[in-house]
Amino acid sequence: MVTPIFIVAIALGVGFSIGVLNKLGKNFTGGLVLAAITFMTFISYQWFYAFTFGEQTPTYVYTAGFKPPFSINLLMGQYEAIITLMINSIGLLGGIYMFNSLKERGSNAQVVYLILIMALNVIVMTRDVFNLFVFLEISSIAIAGLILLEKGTRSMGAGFKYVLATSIISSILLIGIIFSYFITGTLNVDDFISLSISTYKGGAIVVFLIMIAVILELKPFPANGWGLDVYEGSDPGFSAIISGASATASLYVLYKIMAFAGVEWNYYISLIGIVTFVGSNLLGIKQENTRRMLGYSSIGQVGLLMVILGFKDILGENTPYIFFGILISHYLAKAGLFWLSGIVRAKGLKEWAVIRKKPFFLFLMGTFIFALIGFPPFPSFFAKWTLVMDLVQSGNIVWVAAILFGSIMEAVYLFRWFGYAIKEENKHLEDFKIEIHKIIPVWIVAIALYGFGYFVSQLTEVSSTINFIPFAFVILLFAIDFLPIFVKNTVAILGMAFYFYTIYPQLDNFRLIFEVIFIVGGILALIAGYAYKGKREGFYPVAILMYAGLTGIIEAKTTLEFFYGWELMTAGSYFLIIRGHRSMPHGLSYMLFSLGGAYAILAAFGIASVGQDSISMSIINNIQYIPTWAYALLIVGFLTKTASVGLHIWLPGAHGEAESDVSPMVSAILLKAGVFGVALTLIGMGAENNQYSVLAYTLGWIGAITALVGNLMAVFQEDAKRLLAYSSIGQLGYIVFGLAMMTHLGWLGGFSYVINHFLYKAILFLTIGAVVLRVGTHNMYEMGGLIKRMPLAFIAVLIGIIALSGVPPLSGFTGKWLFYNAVLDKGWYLQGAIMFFSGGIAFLYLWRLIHTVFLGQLKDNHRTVKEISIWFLIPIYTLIVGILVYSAKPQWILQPLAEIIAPFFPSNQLVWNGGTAISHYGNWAGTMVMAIIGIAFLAVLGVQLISTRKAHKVKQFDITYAGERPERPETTHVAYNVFEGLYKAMWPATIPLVETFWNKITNYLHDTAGFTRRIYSGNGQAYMLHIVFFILVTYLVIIGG
Amino acid sequence: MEQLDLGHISLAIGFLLILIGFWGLLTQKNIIKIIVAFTILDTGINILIVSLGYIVGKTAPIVDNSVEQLENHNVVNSIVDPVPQALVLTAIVIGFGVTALMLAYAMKLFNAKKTLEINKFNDLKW
Amino acid sequence: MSELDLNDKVSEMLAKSEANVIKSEKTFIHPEDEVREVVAPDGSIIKINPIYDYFSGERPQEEKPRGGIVEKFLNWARSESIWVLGFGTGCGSIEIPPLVTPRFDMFRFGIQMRPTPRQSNAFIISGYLSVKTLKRVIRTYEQMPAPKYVIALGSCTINGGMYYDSYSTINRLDKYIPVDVYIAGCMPRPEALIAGFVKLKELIKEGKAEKANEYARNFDEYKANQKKIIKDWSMPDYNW
Amino acid sequence: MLKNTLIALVIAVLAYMFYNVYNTYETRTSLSGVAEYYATNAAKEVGAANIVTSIVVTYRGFDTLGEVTILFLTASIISFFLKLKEEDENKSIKHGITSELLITASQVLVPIIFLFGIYVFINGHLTPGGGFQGGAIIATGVALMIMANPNIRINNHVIHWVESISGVAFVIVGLFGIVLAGGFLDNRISGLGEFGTLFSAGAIPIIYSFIGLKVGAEISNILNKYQKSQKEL
Amino acid sequence: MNIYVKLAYTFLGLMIVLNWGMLMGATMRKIGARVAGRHGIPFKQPWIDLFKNIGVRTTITHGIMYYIGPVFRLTGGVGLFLFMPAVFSGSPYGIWTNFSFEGDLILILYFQVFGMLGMALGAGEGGHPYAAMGIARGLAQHAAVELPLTLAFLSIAIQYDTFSVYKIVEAQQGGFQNWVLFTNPFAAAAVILAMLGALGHSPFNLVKAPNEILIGPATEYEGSYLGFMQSAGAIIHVMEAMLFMNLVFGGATNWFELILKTFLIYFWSVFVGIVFPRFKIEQSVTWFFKVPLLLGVLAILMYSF
Repeated sequence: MVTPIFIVAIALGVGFSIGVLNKLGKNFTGGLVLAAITFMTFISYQWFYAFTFGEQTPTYVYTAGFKPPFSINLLMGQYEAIITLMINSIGLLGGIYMFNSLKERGSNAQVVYLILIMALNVIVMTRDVFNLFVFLEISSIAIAGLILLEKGTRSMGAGFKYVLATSIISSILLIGIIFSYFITGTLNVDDFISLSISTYKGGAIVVFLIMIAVILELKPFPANGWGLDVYEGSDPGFSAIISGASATASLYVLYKIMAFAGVEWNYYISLIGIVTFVGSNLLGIKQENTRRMLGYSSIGQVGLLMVILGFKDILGENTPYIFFGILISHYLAKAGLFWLSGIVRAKGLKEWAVIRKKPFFLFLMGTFIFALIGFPPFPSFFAKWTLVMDLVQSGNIVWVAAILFGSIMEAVYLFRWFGYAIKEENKHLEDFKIEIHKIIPVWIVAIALYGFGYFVSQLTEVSSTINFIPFAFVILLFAIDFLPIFVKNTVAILGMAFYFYTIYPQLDNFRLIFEVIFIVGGILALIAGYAYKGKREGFYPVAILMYAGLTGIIEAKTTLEFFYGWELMTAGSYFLIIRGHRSMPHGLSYMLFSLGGAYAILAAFGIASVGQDSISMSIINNIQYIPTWAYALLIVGFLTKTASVGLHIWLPGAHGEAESDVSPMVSAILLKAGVFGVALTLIGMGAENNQYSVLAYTLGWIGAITALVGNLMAVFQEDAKRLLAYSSIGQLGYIVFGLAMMTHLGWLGGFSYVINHFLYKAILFLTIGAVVLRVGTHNMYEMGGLIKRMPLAFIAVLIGIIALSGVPPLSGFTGKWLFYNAVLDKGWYLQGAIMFFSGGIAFLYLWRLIHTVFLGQLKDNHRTVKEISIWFLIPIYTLIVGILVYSAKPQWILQPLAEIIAPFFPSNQLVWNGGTAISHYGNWAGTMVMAIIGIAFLAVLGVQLISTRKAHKVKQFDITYAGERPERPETTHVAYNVFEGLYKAMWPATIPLVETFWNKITNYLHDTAGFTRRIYSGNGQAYMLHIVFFILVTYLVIIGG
Repeated sequence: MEQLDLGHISLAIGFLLILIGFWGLLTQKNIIKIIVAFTILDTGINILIVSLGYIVGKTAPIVDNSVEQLENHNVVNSIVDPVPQALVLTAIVIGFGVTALMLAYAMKLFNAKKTLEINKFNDLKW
Repeated sequence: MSELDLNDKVSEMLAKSEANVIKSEKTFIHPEDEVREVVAPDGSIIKINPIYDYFSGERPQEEKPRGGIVEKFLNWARSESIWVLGFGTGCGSIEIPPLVTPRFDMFRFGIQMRPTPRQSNAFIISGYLSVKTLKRVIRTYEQMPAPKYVIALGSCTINGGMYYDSYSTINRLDKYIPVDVYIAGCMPRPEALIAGFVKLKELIKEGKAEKANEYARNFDEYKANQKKIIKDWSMPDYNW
Repeated sequence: MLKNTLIALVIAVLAYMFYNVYNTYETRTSLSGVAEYYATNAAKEVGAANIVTSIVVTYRGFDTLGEVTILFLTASIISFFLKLKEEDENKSIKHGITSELLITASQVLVPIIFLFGIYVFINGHLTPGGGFQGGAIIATGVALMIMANPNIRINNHVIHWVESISGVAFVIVGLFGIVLAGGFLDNRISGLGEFGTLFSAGAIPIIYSFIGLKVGAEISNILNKYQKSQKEL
Repeated sequence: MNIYVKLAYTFLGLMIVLNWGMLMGATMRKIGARVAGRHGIPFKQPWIDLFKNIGVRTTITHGIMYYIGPVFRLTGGVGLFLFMPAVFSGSPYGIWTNFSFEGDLILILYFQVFGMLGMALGAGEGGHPYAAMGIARGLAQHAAVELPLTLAFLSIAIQYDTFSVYKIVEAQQGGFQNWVLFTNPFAAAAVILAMLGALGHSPFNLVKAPNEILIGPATEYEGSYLGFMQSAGAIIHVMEAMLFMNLVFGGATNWFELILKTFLIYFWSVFVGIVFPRFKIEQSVTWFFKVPLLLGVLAILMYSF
């Protein structure tokens, strides 16, 4: 074992000698510095190894051969080993990354860098407060110097502000240290702990001074303008070091100081942390400059880590797990992002579109951003999960709310940035150059993120149950992404089919319905993918990622697995949606609503786990602590996915702008995940439990209003896919309404709708999507008359809309019939009438859809379009067969459904007599009705065939036109603003109140951020004032007058 | 403040200097004046450190004749606290380093914008 | 775009369009009837010939009466259910509205007005017919389903009447479309119109009102006459 | 105005806070804690007459290493921060002749100052003073040289060599402590010698000499850089 | 009952309804003419028109959907009849109850749309702008009419605790005091007003709107198609009236009662139509959202609490 003192010795030895050795050239000195850091890394690694895999006990290193407190001693314990390893490795990677920029500044800069890393190590290890001060100063001075790696006035200004700020902070620290010596007679941390310094006279204020200085080093909001300037102004490679190494070391110092500061400080540290986390993330949404934005994010993350430290007594033995989970994600991802920003060299967020020219960098960027937000499989996901669980269980729900709010704010700007990178125009941007030594570190941290994700998931008993097989399949697809589409599609389909085959026996019937919709539906939608040409890069991994998530939530046995699947699905669907042409803003709002929903679910799971031994999914059946709120949170979370009114504004754009075969995936399939969640929640609430009737009643109204709003908005759309998207909102409203009734009939209706909606919405989206691929536009008024060119597509849409509208004899009527029986049974008459009315409105948009696309006048440029691709027709007609079977023999599906529902809602409200369904209120014989209508239709058709056997086929302008003739198809096709009259009558109902509401909120947040960030005036003196002000306010709050 | 001894006085002076330093840091627009304010602040802190080591009527912590001339030849009872004196040495050097760095910055900043007004260097903000 | 560029662009476009127009001094082609090139969604360029692509233009066929009792019954039904197209072609159309008033009440004869030629079987050419209107009349007439009947109202339809030497009206209607019943006078009163209807009903009942077949039989002749007088034809030979 | 009021308020509250700190002070009458230990044992453990020196160099030698590092860092940062391009260095502005008095005085005083500085750091373990003080005194001499002759070209190489060698030597002596004595920077690598003489206190005089040389070199370096970059204006 | 006998009776009933529908149409026109002081058409006119239309020699077709549009329409009418109990005879499987035992009120309400939708598609393929305009208006108005109508129907269904039309008729037997008209006046009032929209006479005839958009969806149809649509129209008019009769006016125990009641119901809409001019679509829609909707909501609220 090499004693850690060699970290210091090597660094200083090399550093001091470079003044002579620099004659040998800058490359040599640079290499020497890297070698020194490598050796330092090795030292901390071997300690880390010994602690993790061996029986190593914490070891003190005494300098000068005297026992502390008489000399300065260093401690190498497990945490020190980890932290120094982190600092040294990031120092090594950063050194590689900055090799050239350091070299350019000469050997002096290289030395300063080396000494910075060394100083950070000592800060972590030292047990002497004055020594801590000395090395903090070393690191401050080194940072102030290295800021200058970036040339120009901006970095000089930033550096000077940094020097001023740190000099104030260190003055306060020094006053605190000297007084601490004065009152205790020692400078050793361990002595402070054993003497419990805060009990001395004046101990409180001394601790305050030390504490506040250390906290200020962590750049708490709002006294952090200088820190932001440093992040923005310095070399991005160096920003990564500040964020990864310096902040990490400072956090550890805080941890060290907290040992003697007394427990009352924990609360204040958390408070400052949360204010920092929320505040800086809120201000982050206003940023247009990447590095400054990343700075805000870094500061925010450190705030979150402070919260965790503050809660360490409550979190107990989970603290290291949570702390390091979030720290490592932040440390790696933020370093990666800063380095990327150095490679890409784009200042404004929109300029990041250039990264798309090298797609692999986009992947790296996505990895880092998802790791920062806390998506699986990254460590932060597990850490955040545990954090929320533990905080909720200890009753700190307000804290959880604040943390989740801050996280959403962070997601806002990170995903907006990511969206720009993916979608913004990049033709005019100059491609960026790649230097190999800059890529390697980025690579390494990305791989490390995935590695740590797996490692962290295996650390606890609960998270190790997560099924990584689907995710491994995603990785596989990613690996073969260079292959042509045919191969990848086949692999994807076979993989899904095989997976379905293997897990099929494990599922109960209730889950099986959804699994069939997810997987079989997914396979059908994937078949349509054969129609695409080329490689379609990146499509298959993300599609399978979504399906992996979907199957994850079905299989989930614990709430963690469920949430894991939920987040995977969100990520996958986000990427799918964002692939569309104009889908960037919609992708963003989808992500934000999804995250909001996911956090609501997370909080609810936390509440549910209070007082329970396990985190098995069954705990939501028996929530003990504020159950109504928990269920409300769960429902709100799931309703974001079902796009119920109020939470629906993301859907039309997201579904409407997605690719042709993606729309059915996200509409027909993905939305059912929300339904699955709502169903689980309602089962959890239980049918007989009257205490939740208000919740169910509200949910019922939400469903009804959603149905109305969705359908009404669909009527006034000009874009075919948006029309279908709004229609999906409406249909999901029906489902939610049905489930909310919490009766046998209601659930049967709801489930019948689930299946139906899957069938016909998949048909409609696939067909319209295929048509859009052929005609190259979404706008219905630009189509028309396509029945002549695409009869098969027409038939598909015809069947789809008949089924959707609920007109007998097709299957849609099943759901309607069940609904009205359920409505009468439950007594929700007004809601029922609204549902019926929205059903009536559905006819309007359905007719419009089929009329303006397929009927009317064929346009000039569509005269030669071909029938939609066979690869679309195969799944479409498979689904049509499904609809026909369901229509002809509804009992085949409804009877098993009734059996599935019976355990939860056990009343025999529906009796089957052969093919006739008999309820208390009426009866309906699906097969017979179909037969009667069929026979009548054929009879009438026969008569007509005889009487018009000699009909002349005419062309599209052969119409009576008041003695004139049509001149152009465009002027003859009635398609634009068809329902103008209805609009004049009903416009008050189409005012986008919800959108206005969310816009107002967004604007309010933006205005708040815009106003608040003006405190960062850029004036170094103002920053000093902030710091002093912060000190004083904290002083008055904590110590008091 | 029942007994106004040397320790108290120097301590008060130290704090006074610190306050003056803070006042200068927060009010002076000229970077050089800010640096001067910082050195005043620094000096104040150094005075604090030294005065905290002061023990009434004791001599410097060097074991030589002056100590041996004291009554009971006991080093412990005859010297002031040596630790703050060691610390102040470090503090002074650190203060020197920071001041030097600040001055270098001041030179470069003046070169860049030909001004020493601190509020002119607000390229980075918000 | 600067003004200079715009000018260049416009002149370039003009040159292009001139090149595309098939120069012809005799016939005027409506812009909407020119062969045009459009870009299909897949990027290929397709040619559209509107008259050919958008209209059927098929020649009318003679639809021989079946004869026998069925035909007699149908003829009776046709005669009792004359649906008149509401198309006032000239000054005589003012004489039609009185027919629906209580004084004349044509409904009792089974005569009704229909707004669309598809559902009408009688066409009243009410007075003088300008060449412009003739074009519309021909189109409308051809769009009516057979059997169809034409009642020519007033002298102008017989020989041009007081407009016999007008540059813009036709003189003899039956050069252009076959006429079943002429009602002379300038203008004939509604009573005369009703008398004409009664005459038409007689003709139908006797099976003599087969002018639609005559039109089909002598189609080329009628077309030649029509095209001689109508310069801007801009429609297919037969409007279905 | 608002800002001034605010600052006045801030200063007032700051004063209040410091007043509370000040109140914790009680006049001390005896040593306590570690100081007592040092007073009792420093002389025999370390062998230096100057207890402060024994603390600075040995007991808290690690801090001293940090101090040296800070000076070194500052010098390094300033040298790359104020680095001149090659051509600028050649285009240096000629300063006018300074006062005769200064020139003469420097010729007389500089060697004495240097000598005095060396004396101070060599006797650091016996008398007040030490490496830092000595180094600072040497740097004063350099400052005097520069003031007397602004056009002087101080040999960078010499400074760098002195700086590097003394720095590395300091670290190596420290490392000897691990091998030969109780730990890093332990001065007892050789015999402590006779208390109160020049060759006593083990490695302290050696270390302090290196520190003195290094500090002197570094401060001189900083002064030199300032002087040179001044020409840039 | 033997299925063939049942079919025979059903067909007979259909013929009665068809002919009664045509006669009723003629009668209404006659009444309109008499109000205007004219003699009006002969009673036989609808049949003559039908034969003439079938006897048209040339027909056109715009395509398959255009071709089967009228078939949908007629099937819609016939289907409505099939699922509607016509004459109450004390048993759900009686002679004139057709196949109403296979479904209930909800089936009828949704099946109404079947013909409408088919017709809309057929007319759409015709490519005529006026057809599309007519349909758009029709659908908008239909949606508006549905709301008060549904509220009223739901109220009636709640009142009798059933969706079965037969059972609702059964419950109203035994004197006019048992009719919904008197037992559930709000629902009845809502139906009576909303009915105007459902029957589609002036002022709610903007689907056809003769002389404005020609005759709407049927603009391109001729000959046999028109004949089919006429027949379907006749049947559907009777069926609409019959639905309201069954739900609100106590149903019918014999054909005479059926004819009388449907006549009166139909006459109500004609009566209003003769007096009022045509609404614009937005006027029509808002009209249904005022008094009829209020009445419908009242009818529901009566049973909600």
